[in-house]
Amino acid sequence: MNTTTTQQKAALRDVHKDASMRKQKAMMGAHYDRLTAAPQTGEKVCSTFVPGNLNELIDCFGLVNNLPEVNAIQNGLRRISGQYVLEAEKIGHSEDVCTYVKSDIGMMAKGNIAPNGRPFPKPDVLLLSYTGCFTFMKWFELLREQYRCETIMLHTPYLGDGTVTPNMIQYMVRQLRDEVIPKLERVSGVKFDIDRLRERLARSAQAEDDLVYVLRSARNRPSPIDAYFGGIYYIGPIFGAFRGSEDALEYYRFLRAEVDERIAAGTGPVTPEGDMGAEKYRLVVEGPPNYTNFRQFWKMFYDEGAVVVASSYTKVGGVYDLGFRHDPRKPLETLAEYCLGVYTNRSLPMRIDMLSRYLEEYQADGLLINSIKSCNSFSAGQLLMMREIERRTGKPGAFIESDLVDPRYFSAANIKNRLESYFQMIEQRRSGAAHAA
Amino acid sequence: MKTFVGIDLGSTTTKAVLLDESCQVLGRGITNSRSNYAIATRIAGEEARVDARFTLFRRALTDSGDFGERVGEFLSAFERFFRLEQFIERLDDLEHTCIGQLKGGQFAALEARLSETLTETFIRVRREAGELYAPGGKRKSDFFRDIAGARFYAHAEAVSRETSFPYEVLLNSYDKAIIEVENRPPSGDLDAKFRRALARVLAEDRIAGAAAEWIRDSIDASLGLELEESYLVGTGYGRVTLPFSKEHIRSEILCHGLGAHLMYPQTRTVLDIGGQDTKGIQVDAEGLVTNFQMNDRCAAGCGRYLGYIADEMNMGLHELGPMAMKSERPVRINSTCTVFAGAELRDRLSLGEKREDIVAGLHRAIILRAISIISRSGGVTDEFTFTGGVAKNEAAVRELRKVLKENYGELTININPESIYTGALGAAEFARRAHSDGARAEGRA
Amino acid sequence: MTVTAGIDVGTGAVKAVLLRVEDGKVDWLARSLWRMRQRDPLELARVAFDQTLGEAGLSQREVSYVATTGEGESVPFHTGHFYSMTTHARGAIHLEPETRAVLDIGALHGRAISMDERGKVLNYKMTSQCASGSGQFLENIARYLGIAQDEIGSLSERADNPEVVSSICAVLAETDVINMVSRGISAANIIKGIHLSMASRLVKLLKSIDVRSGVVMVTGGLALDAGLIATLNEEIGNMKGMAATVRAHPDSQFAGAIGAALWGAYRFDRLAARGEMNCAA
Amino acid sequence: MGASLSMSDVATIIARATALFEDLDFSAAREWKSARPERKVIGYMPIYVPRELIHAAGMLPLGILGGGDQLEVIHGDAYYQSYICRIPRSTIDLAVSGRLDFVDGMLFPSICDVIRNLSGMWKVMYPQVYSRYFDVPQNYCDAIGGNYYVNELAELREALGHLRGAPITDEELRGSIAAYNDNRRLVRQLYEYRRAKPWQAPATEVYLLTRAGLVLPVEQHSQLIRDYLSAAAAAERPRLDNCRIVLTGAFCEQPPLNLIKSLELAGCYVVDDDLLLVTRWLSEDVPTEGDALQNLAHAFLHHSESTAARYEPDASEKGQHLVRAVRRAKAEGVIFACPSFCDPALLDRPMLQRVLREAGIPYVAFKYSENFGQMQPIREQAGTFADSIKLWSAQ
Ligand SMILES: Nc1ncnc2c1ncn2[C@@H]1O[C@H](COP(=O)(O)OP(=O)(O)O)[C@@H](O)[C@H]1O
Ligand SMILES: Nc1ncnc2c1ncn2[C@@H]1O[C@H](COP(=O)(O)OP(=O)(O)O)[C@@H](O)[C@H]1O
Ligand code: SF4
Ligand code: SF4
Ligand code: SF4
Repeated sequence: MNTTTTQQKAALRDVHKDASMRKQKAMMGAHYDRLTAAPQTGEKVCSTFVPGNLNELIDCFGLVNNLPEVNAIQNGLRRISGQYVLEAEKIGHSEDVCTYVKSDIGMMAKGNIAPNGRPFPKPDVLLLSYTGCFTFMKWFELLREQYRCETIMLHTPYLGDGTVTPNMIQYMVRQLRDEVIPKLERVSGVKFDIDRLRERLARSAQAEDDLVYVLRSARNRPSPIDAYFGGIYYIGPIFGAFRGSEDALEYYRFLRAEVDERIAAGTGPVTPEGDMGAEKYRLVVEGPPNYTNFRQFWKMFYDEGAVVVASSYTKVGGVYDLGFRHDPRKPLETLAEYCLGVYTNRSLPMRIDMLSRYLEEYQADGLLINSIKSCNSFSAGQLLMMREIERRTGKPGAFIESDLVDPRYFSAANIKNRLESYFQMIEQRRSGAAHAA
Repeated sequence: MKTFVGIDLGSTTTKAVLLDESCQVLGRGITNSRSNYAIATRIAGEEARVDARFTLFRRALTDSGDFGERVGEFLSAFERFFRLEQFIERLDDLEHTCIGQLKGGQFAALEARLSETLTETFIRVRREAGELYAPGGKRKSDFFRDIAGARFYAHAEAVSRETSFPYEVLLNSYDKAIIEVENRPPSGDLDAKFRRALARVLAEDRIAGAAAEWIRDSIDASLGLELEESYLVGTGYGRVTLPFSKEHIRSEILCHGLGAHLMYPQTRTVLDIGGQDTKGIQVDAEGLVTNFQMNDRCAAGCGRYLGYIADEMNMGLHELGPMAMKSERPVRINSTCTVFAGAELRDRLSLGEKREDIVAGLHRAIILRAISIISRSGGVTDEFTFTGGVAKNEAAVRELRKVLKENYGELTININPESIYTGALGAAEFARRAHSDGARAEGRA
Repeated sequence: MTVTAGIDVGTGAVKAVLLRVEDGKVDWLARSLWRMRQRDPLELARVAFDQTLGEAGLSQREVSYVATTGEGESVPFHTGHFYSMTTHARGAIHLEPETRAVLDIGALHGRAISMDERGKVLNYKMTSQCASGSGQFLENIARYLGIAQDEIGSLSERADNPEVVSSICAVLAETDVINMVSRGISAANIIKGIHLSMASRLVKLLKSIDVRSGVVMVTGGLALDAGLIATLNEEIGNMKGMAATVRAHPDSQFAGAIGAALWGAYRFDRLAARGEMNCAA
Repeated sequence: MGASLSMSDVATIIARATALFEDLDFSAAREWKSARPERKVIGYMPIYVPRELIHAAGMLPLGILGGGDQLEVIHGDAYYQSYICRIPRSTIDLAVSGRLDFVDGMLFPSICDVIRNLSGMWKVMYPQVYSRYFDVPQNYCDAIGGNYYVNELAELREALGHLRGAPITDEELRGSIAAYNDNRRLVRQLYEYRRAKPWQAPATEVYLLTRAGLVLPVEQHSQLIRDYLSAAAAAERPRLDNCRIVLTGAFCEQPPLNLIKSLELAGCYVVDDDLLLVTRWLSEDVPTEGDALQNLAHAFLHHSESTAARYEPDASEKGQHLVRAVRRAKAEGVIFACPSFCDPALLDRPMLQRVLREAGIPYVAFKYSENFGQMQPIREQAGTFADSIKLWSAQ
């Protein structure tokens, strides 16, 4: 290592970066192609959600996983969600409700076109893995009305008291065994094979190890990753249609190597405008991002030297950094535990604990909450969370408001105003502390 | 001498504060905000420098024990004469602008008669200018627009009745001219105006001989002091379009927090209700902002709300508070949408509710809305400071005190007569600190 | 033969009409309009009604049905009350039989109503609580600009480069306007800008209740604003898939009162037929 | 808990119910509690909790439904953004302002993410008060969801027993089930009476009476309804030329009383509604014989009301409960009145509207919040709806 020149190092880094990015892009592209080709290939399609995504199980039956939330994100990033939301409102949906749903409904009304330009196939089954959000239930009732296809409810009890009880596990395992699996068998025509499931779960666990390694790398100073804006890319494969696949294994291996490079080189995260400048502020972020103005939003951070070292959004499809791994030895129990443990299924006190811990462990300067208008599951109670975390850690919190995929609720001037004040406040506190010292 | 300037470009008014090196306020200036922020900044700055002169005069005159007791009285007379000078000057400007407009343009047809009527109106306004600035004279506001406007309207109505010239046309002509005049910074030689005013006050007070000589010298010496603008910081609603570079800009939240801290070092919660926004700010013992919240995209319950109510009832803004104070049983009102305020008022009147009770209810509604913003910023902690234009309204203040007492117990509530300058004060202090940090950095380098 | 009265108690004005209905033929006997100007609406309703009676030379006993609409539910001498969307739809059809939709633009709310050829309301929608783009807003700005109400229309038509008001909130929009004035934007261009933003909102409202073609009648006080009507038509012209024509009628402001009177006549006949009503109120 | 003295005229009964409704300090519940040292009060939010268990522990179940339009919300906004409905913020305000300081426990039913998260907030803010998110199964199979629910009930039963210091006996539980069976029967009777003669039982009165059931001991409430039913029958009231509508969407945050009043003023008789569902959630008597928890679970799975917070496993059944309600009440239309920002109600609405369209039932929709004051647009929309039914229905 000592002998490599800076140039070589840079080249190496580029190669590695390209490897993981290119890989993810190719994976996504191939997935959308497979999905939209389903009517021709005869493959069957299962729609489900990110939190509580039972990808390993779905894959066991040879079903193609379609995630409406991910489609909404794609439409947000491509700035077409706004018109879909309006379309849904025109059909009679209220202005007040979750815009993920409306983006999906609006997209259907406008031809249901996937990012590759071809129409999405009609799902053969809706797997209503009802985890962490009541809106999911209404969403799939609405889709069921459109598609008139089989709908399977998997009810995940909420961790209201902060613990997973045997009653919960038993309830979920029974649902899986007696309802979900038989129905999936019926829809797919494939017999359930528990060993196939075990195989996939084992691969999941390995990729999860690598993901956790990557997320934890933000403990370094400077942090080699941005655990929110960059983190959204890192979780893509594992939260989406790839958990348990060989592709995912490979992706996370690449990613891990790439991050190691950056740690060794002492460089910060890569932003859309290249390497980030000096790291001035380290933040923990709670809440989903805004997708319609993603670049602009991110820029407000890296322009000021702010890097996110930990975030809760990168835990919505599974919380792995607190120890949970998919366990091939108890396949159904592990799926139940996974669903029960996703971030949005955790009670407020659990979320407060987790974020407080992040603030300490990642040596962050403060907590930023991006409160999403659409999402009651995340947003209701965030103001209390902020105050409680401030009280516990003594670190300042800040609160901004936007929406996931509705551009009407992204007020750049307002957010910028708040962020600037917040950064100036952190700065002032530091110099105040320095003065006092 | 070194001075540090803070400019707060509000949605309705622009404020400037001038600080000296020891963080003492030298002067304050205010003007209406216009679309042209550069001009508003200049005018407010100019006003603050005028005000600073008076501070310097006071310092010069108090240095001598002889004059002692009478300094205050003398200076206020001095200032009145100076303001009168300024007023007359701007009135002349206004008249010229009004008449100047007549060339061609929309008034051409009426030109001759309009010109006569205008001249007559201005003669009458000028005639009573002295009274306006006499000791104890009642002026409707500090703004030329309002003072001149009120008198102009009154006289124009009389004149138009006498000459049966259409009143509307006179108003139109005024409305157009005032905007132009307002956008011109105070012109002419300030020093000359100070000296003219000084001559008048000396004459009136019958001060002559050595005493007069000494005063003249002291004033001259003060006028000789150059007010060097060492650093300027801008803040406020117009911040994004401010005519300053980035390092000269601070967020209005931080400025309000710091400004309130400077006025009342024990302040922990700050409420600011301006024309179009309401802010709730929490500060620590150093005046650093720890949390804040402000209204977003909706002007419900802000200062302008009172404006709508006043318009609806055909009253002056400053008359609303006193009317609400008469109420014993405020009506309960939930909606604070500024635009529906009038409808709500009419609705309630038609239900037979008393005017003062409704108006009092509306004041309470504003305060409740403000409290909800404060709540969102983290609640209320002793001491509490109320700033912004609405802090001038006694009924709003009464409701605020009531609500705070009912819900948070006894608190110290600070309301400063100069509270409208809170943001500018904070900005000026930031300027002072930036300057000394810069100097320190240079020293180290 | 039935003589009926329609009284429309609005937020800005009280309108009253007296009609004679015979075998589907309608004669207009009298009308009356009183601006509210902070007076008691119920008293004005009485005044307006009395004025129509006087004009027609009738006594109250000769009126079979007194129908109120608008905010007239508590007018003490009414026989029945109909809600304004019901009455505006009916009134508009009477004024112009081709009408299939109504835009009622009052001081605070805008309403879009679609109906069939008999005046049966099929669908309707009101602007939401937020008051931006209401008549009141236009009135405030006109007052600020020193423009008389009946000048608004012709002024708007003279605009050459309208300046669009973007704020969603009327208060914030007001600041925009003040800034425009000081930037030297002409009153015509400002007014037209406001017309444009109102029109865009109103046309969306029409679209949301699926009105795409046919005659749309503007009722209410703003029907008199020719500039707004023109702007509405431009806005529709610019919208894909919209082919409606917006019109106003010189008696548009009376549409509610007329509709009320006509429904009163209809209801009277039906109730009389059922024997539930045999004399005037 | 003896029954209260019976009251004979409608005005007196309604005055009592109104006083209970307007009392933001819950004086009646406070008095009940202070009468005996061992008494405890358990608060609960919409839509449903098994009140029988609380009652069996000798405690008073207290329905908490926000602050209505008379509460000045001072602290609540510190906890909620502007795009979240009102009920949790005014509920927090009730708590922060000390109005719930006598409540010994809180149950937060499974209705939506907002109430769910409120349960966690309670744990953070009031760690010394017993509180629980009361989850219910969305799986309606006895062996799966039923089994889960029985266990949940058992946990609650144990916790409540622990709270009072002695386990709840089967005997107590059976007694409570009987008391609530009686109460539900009476509430249903009240609704039936209104369906038959809506002019005799105005919507505001029925609402106030039902609402009293959320703060009174069940026996007293049952007596109150009995009294009302006989008092109402004794006095004939004028029948108006109104149309008949079913009100839906208001199952959680409560509309202001003025809104309900405005509907009637605008010419609508409310002949059925989904207000205060907890009082009639179980549509059949729960057997008092056999295993009480099994019985409650069975009733919950197979005989409970349908609402947006419940998953409808059968696609063809979606919305049919509303059609049945309309038919049963001979209603001429449906009014959707949903709280602003209420995801469950507002997301369900388009599906229900489709079902109504297919069934040829007219409807109209608007939103409200508990402190909403502008009734004129409501009257206008409801009134136009009533007009169109009145003018066109008989043709
Ligand atoms: N004398 C007064 N009485 C009552 N209200 C006043 C008075 N003076 C100003 N205000 C209110 O203050 C508001 C302007 O406050 P200000 O703090 O200057 O606002 P901004 O900073 O937004 O320009 C006005 O809208 C008005 O309602
Ligand atoms: N000639 C006119 N040109 C433009 N607007 C007008 C004119 N006459 C009345 N208006 C507007 O019409 C509104 C009142 O209309 P109206 O239908 O009577 O309202 P409402 O029924 O709510 O009382 C007012 O806002 C007023 O500004
Ligand atoms: S409410 Fe939140 S978690 Fe639920 S679907 Fe919407 S964005 Fe997703
Ligand atoms: S019109 Fe009223 S409710 Fe709408 S944004 Fe303005 S102040 Fe707010
Ligand atoms: S009103 Fe709706 S969103 Fe609000 S708590 Fe109730 S069910 Fe949830």
